[in-house]
Amino acid sequence: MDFELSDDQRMLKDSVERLISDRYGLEQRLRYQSEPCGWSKAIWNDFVELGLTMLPFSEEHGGLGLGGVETMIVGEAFGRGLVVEPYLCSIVLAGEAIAQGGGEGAGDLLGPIMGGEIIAALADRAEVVTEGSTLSGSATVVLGGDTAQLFVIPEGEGAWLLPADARGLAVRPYRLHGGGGAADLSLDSVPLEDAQRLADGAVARAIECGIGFLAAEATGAMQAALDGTVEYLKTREQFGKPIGSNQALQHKAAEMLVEVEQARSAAIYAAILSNEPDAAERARGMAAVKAVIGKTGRFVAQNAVQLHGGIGVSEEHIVSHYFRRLTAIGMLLGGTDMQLKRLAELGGFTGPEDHLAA
Amino acid sequence: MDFELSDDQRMLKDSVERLISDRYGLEQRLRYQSEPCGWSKAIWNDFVELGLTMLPFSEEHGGLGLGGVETMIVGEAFGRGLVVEPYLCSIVLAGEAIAQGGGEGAGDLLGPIMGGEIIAALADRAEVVTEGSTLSGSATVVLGGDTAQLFVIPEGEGAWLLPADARGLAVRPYRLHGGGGAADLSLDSVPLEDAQRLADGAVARAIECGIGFLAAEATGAMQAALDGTVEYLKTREQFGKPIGSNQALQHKAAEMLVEVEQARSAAIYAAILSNEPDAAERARGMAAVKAVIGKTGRFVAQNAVQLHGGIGVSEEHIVSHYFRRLTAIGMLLGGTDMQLKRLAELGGFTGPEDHLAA
Amino acid sequence: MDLSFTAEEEAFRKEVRSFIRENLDPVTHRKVADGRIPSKDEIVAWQRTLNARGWATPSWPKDAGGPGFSAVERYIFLDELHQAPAPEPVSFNVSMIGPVLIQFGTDAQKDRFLTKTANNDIWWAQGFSEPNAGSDLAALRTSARREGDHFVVSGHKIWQGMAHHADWMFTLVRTDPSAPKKQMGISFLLIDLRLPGVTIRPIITADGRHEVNEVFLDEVKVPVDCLVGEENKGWDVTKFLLSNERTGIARIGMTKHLIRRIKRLAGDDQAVMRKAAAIEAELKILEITQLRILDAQRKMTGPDPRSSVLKLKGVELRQAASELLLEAAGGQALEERTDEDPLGPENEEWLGTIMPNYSILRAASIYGGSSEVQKTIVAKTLLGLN
Amino acid sequence: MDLSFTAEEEAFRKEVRSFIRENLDPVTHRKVADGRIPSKDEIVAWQRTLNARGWATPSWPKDAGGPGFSAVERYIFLDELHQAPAPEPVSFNVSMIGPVLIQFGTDAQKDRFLTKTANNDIWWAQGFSEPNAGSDLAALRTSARREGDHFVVSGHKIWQGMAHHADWMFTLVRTDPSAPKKQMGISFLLIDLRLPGVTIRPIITADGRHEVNEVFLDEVKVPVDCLVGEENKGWDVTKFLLSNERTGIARIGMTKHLIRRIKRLAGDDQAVMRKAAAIEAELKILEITQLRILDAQRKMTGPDPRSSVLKLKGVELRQAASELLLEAAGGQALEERTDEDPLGPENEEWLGTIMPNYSILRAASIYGGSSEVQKTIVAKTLLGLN
Repeated sequence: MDFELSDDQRMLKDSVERLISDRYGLEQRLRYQSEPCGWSKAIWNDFVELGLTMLPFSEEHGGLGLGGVETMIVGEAFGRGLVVEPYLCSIVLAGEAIAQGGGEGAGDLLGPIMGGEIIAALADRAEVVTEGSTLSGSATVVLGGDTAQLFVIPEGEGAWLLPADARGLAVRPYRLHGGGGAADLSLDSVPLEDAQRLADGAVARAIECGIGFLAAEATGAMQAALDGTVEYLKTREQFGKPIGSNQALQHKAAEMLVEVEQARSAAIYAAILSNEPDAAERARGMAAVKAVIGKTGRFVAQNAVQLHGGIGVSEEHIVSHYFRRLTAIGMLLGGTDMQLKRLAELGGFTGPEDHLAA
Repeated sequence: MDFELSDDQRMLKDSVERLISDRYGLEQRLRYQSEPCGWSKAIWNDFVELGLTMLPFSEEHGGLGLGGVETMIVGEAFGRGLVVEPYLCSIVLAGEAIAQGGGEGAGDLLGPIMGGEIIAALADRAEVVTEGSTLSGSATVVLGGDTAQLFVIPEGEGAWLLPADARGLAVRPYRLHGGGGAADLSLDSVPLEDAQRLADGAVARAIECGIGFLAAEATGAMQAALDGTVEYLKTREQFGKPIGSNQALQHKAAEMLVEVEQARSAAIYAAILSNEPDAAERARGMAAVKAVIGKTGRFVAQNAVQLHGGIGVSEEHIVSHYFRRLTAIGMLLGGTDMQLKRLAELGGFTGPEDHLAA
Repeated sequence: MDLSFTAEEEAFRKEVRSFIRENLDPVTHRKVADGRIPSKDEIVAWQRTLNARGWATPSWPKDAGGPGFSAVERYIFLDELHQAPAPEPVSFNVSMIGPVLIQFGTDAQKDRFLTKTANNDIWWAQGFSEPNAGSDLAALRTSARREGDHFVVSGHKIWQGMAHHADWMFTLVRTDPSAPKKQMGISFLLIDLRLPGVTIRPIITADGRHEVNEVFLDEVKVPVDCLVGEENKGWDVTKFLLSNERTGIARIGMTKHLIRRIKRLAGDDQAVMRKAAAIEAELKILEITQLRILDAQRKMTGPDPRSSVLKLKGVELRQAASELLLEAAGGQALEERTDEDPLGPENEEWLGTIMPNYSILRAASIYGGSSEVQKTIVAKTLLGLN
Repeated sequence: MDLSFTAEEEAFRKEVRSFIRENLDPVTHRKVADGRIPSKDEIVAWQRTLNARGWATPSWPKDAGGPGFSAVERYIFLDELHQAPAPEPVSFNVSMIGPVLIQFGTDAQKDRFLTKTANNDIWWAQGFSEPNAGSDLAALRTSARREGDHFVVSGHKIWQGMAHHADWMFTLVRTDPSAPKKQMGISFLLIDLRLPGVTIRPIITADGRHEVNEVFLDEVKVPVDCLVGEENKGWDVTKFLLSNERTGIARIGMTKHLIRRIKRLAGDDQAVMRKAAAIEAELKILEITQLRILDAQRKMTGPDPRSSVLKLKGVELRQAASELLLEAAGGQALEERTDEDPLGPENEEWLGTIMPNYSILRAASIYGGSSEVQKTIVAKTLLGLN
């Protein structure tokens, strides 16, 4: 058991955090969001140059062969910065699905994704059916779908890879509350002959990686929201003293810290779980991670705003952005109730049997 | 709209409250509980003499013909005193079922119940079936069943009246956490020929009256628990000042007050609802009342103990008794989740339709 | 004890509902039902419609041009507006400055302002908060020095709701910086927002909307006849204003409207329906609490600390409903839309403002006395804890 | 970063589990699994069984007669006891006075007490709280005046857990009433409970049990060799004791045992199962928090305020589980039973103590530093709020 980062991991953490603190202030972020595609190509290139887009992929596929902990480091920094570039959708979700299920061709497919030239997206909420050799149906809220050139469309346990300009595929792009973009897809007899089929299980695995990344991102956002709240409590004065001298507010901040620590543990757990070979164990664990992230994120976001008072709901104050991003994170890739339902169906962690019987 | 008590109601309130404050201190209660039947025959006679046992029954049946508000007044005082005598089971539940469903014989049946000579009990959790002209099955946690001479056993929409010594009826009596007693019944081909049948709907109506009484009782207990807590906060000193000067504890007490006010509104609502002719309206309303009573009671009880610290869990301190009684009230006649499920099934108070359409 | 409304009250409720049904512009209605904010024109038009019926100023007495509603009628009227849902009459006009002018205004001020205020010919903004004076309102710094027939006002006000629609602002200024207590040197002033030296800057809120503003006052010359009440006695006026008109503070009708939307979106999701029932149960009981307090307030004067109970529980339930509505709407509610998006088909539930409204409704436990402030009021005044 | 235990640690876990399975008296096991409190004899017997294996004092170093467990082994050992479930070694002996004597005791005191303490030949009681000294422990009034070779002790202690089983009590007394700060005049004393002037009075708690007591001390003559540490320096000893041994403070294993019982009782009640999942999800994550803090504590000395995080969330989840267990058991859990009732059939779930245990578990957020105290610690030490 060891919770320390390795030297390499610490170096990665330093460089990502430096990039975010240098290049990702609230005003800079606003500028990036006002670019035509809703994010900054320049920052995206920085991510590519720093190797972040190659990070989780195996060396065989041309990646860096790093794992859950490294992805967590990136996610936490991105959460603090409220990064809007399509890392989650293209690298963590679609990229991972291709890496897991793309077979021998995966390396070739991943090349331009890792290179940042192609943005890919995974339609985790697709409802599609094959009819002969065509695919029809729809998908809502496809993360990153607004700027993606390549879609992973789950069907059955596997998935289809479709280019954004495939015949019969209509893309309705939009921006999302909390940052980033998405699209609704409608598929009308899209021909599958040229499409690539991804192997069974790849999408499930990718979504687990996505949950892990969201957990890290949420942790970064929550920690930043807590830090900002504590700073505000110490500096904002009313009735001639810092509002942080109010015991009721101190206790609320303490409750926030407890939940932030839980979120951090959830992110770490997810990072470690990504190496877990037992699929049932991963499924249970990721359901717990997402449920806890949803609940803690809701609590921390709401209380950060409450303790900030009026300015907490102002667009000009970053806490309102953390609030919205944390709300969105709670809803993406399956909300809290859905995850708890799933965890209950999977039997939970502790069975009804006597412990000594095991 | 008028929330004032009438002069008669105020007189009733005064006399019941005086009886409780004179005769129902914590030590006196302990003495009553240590009597063989678990409650005081002397106090029971006082209730009879005060007319409380005749209170809800029509003048035609020999009662006082009073209603929900008067029952609420009694319930609230009993809640403050943590009364253990079998008023709820014999008068409010079984008595009401007989009054509603006993037809022409109801007056004769109610005579000895109002006179306090016979204790009756309603098996609200009975699972029984008729086989020919006999009744078989079981019932758990029959309130007051430990000392009852007469049982109301629901079957279908109606019910059967059985004497406690009926052939084939076995009674396992016990005491309940939070005060009072109960019994589990087991019925093995109990002959029905001499048994009285109560009309359909009588039991449902009686259980609604029971919920109303529990709401009032809970309100009395919650108000007393809050009063005691505030008194403790003002007098208990730590670190050289009253603990009630801690803002965090002040806020917790304020939250308790909000819930106590809600409980009081629930009790009032139940009192008024008891005259509501529309059965669906009553069913919805009573489900809401019981759900709110369960939730507020849990919150107030837990926080009253928490704010008392160690002595809050001591048998010698009355707050621990309020805690237990409120916990029990939450579980009797259908717990919070069951009531919410029922309320949802009944469609709730507000339909999905536009308000202006109505 | 009797919870039922009189036949007259029931008839009044029906009358209000019919009036709304027949007179509320369908587009305005759709917008409010969708959770959008109507345009200034739509709000003004509706207030004038109400005013023509004599209902624009529900809390004003008859001799001040109001309808002379009883407390119960006022409650019923607001509840019907909230449930319809229809826009409320602009509260800055109707619930804030109107009653203040009726109580403290000179005859000249009443003549000049009341009729126009009721008809929304003047739209008022509230100029109380400052960057360093929020909960601690008396810490305000905006200064007004007397020069002949004018006050010369300089300062920085914040959180002026709808000030970009407004013509005038009622505001608090410090006229005696040397007063022994900070509450003692404050005056209550009416400021024409077209005066030189007034700058209004929008604040965009977490819902993406422009609803609130900052107002900068730079040597603004305000005629002395715009002083309400006595000079340096503005705190009394303020206390009156803040304690006034708590009817409907629980906003139960608005929460009911959210429940309706939840039920439309939930379909057969039993978990959501169960949670809706939990909110509804408490809401039904809160309605009784509301009526109880209303009944008690009829028999008393001055502020009632139990209004804090209504605010606390009312906000809790409204925020819970908005959160559940977001849950019922699911991921698709994350799509960014604006109030200006075209109205969709009549029967399609508009998801566009569910997330913004959930976000901005967090402020309901902040403004008008935060939940923390309300709990302190309850603890001190109702429980005697100090 | 690696969450997995080493092969040795995994083997140790198996060894502990096997040992419990093979050596824990079945009746004692049934009682703890049922949520009953075993008898004194059963608790002592189990501690002696553990002691024979060298495991009765998991936090003691090897040279003091302990097993010399690593922090991780200590955690695993306690977790297995909690999950089994088996009685913990008596904490007054093992986690409180033992480490104090090892740190502050004279050689004579160590020789006299340590071995007997480990084997439960002496059962210790804790004599800290007084009626007016709870959270504010330093306000204690019990006095000890020096008379030759003795302290003469008089006072009133309260909440002595299991003192009716105890032979000795470690306690705090005021030896210098004139000290400038109240913390400065306190000494740490060991008192033989058989001495004249000692009276123990039971306190019955909300679970109907006799677990805690009051101890009255009336001119009790305590030999000076029973002073631990220096005279008037008892506060240092106390701080050491209170900050010591926070392993397992989250009691995760105990909550897991409650979850098992909930699942057995829930049957196919999906609502209960969903709520169980909500507790389990947080509990699983709290386990990671526990391990993170354990890992960090290995590298530091002195008290760690993050223990407060574990206590807060651990208690919250344990109380939630006990509440859900009550819900799963339903109305039949209201039947009054006692720990002394005969054991039922092997596979029948014992409902008798579910309600008492729910009630008494409310005290888990009160004793050992209430949740309010823990939040203040977190706010001050981890967030720097004052």
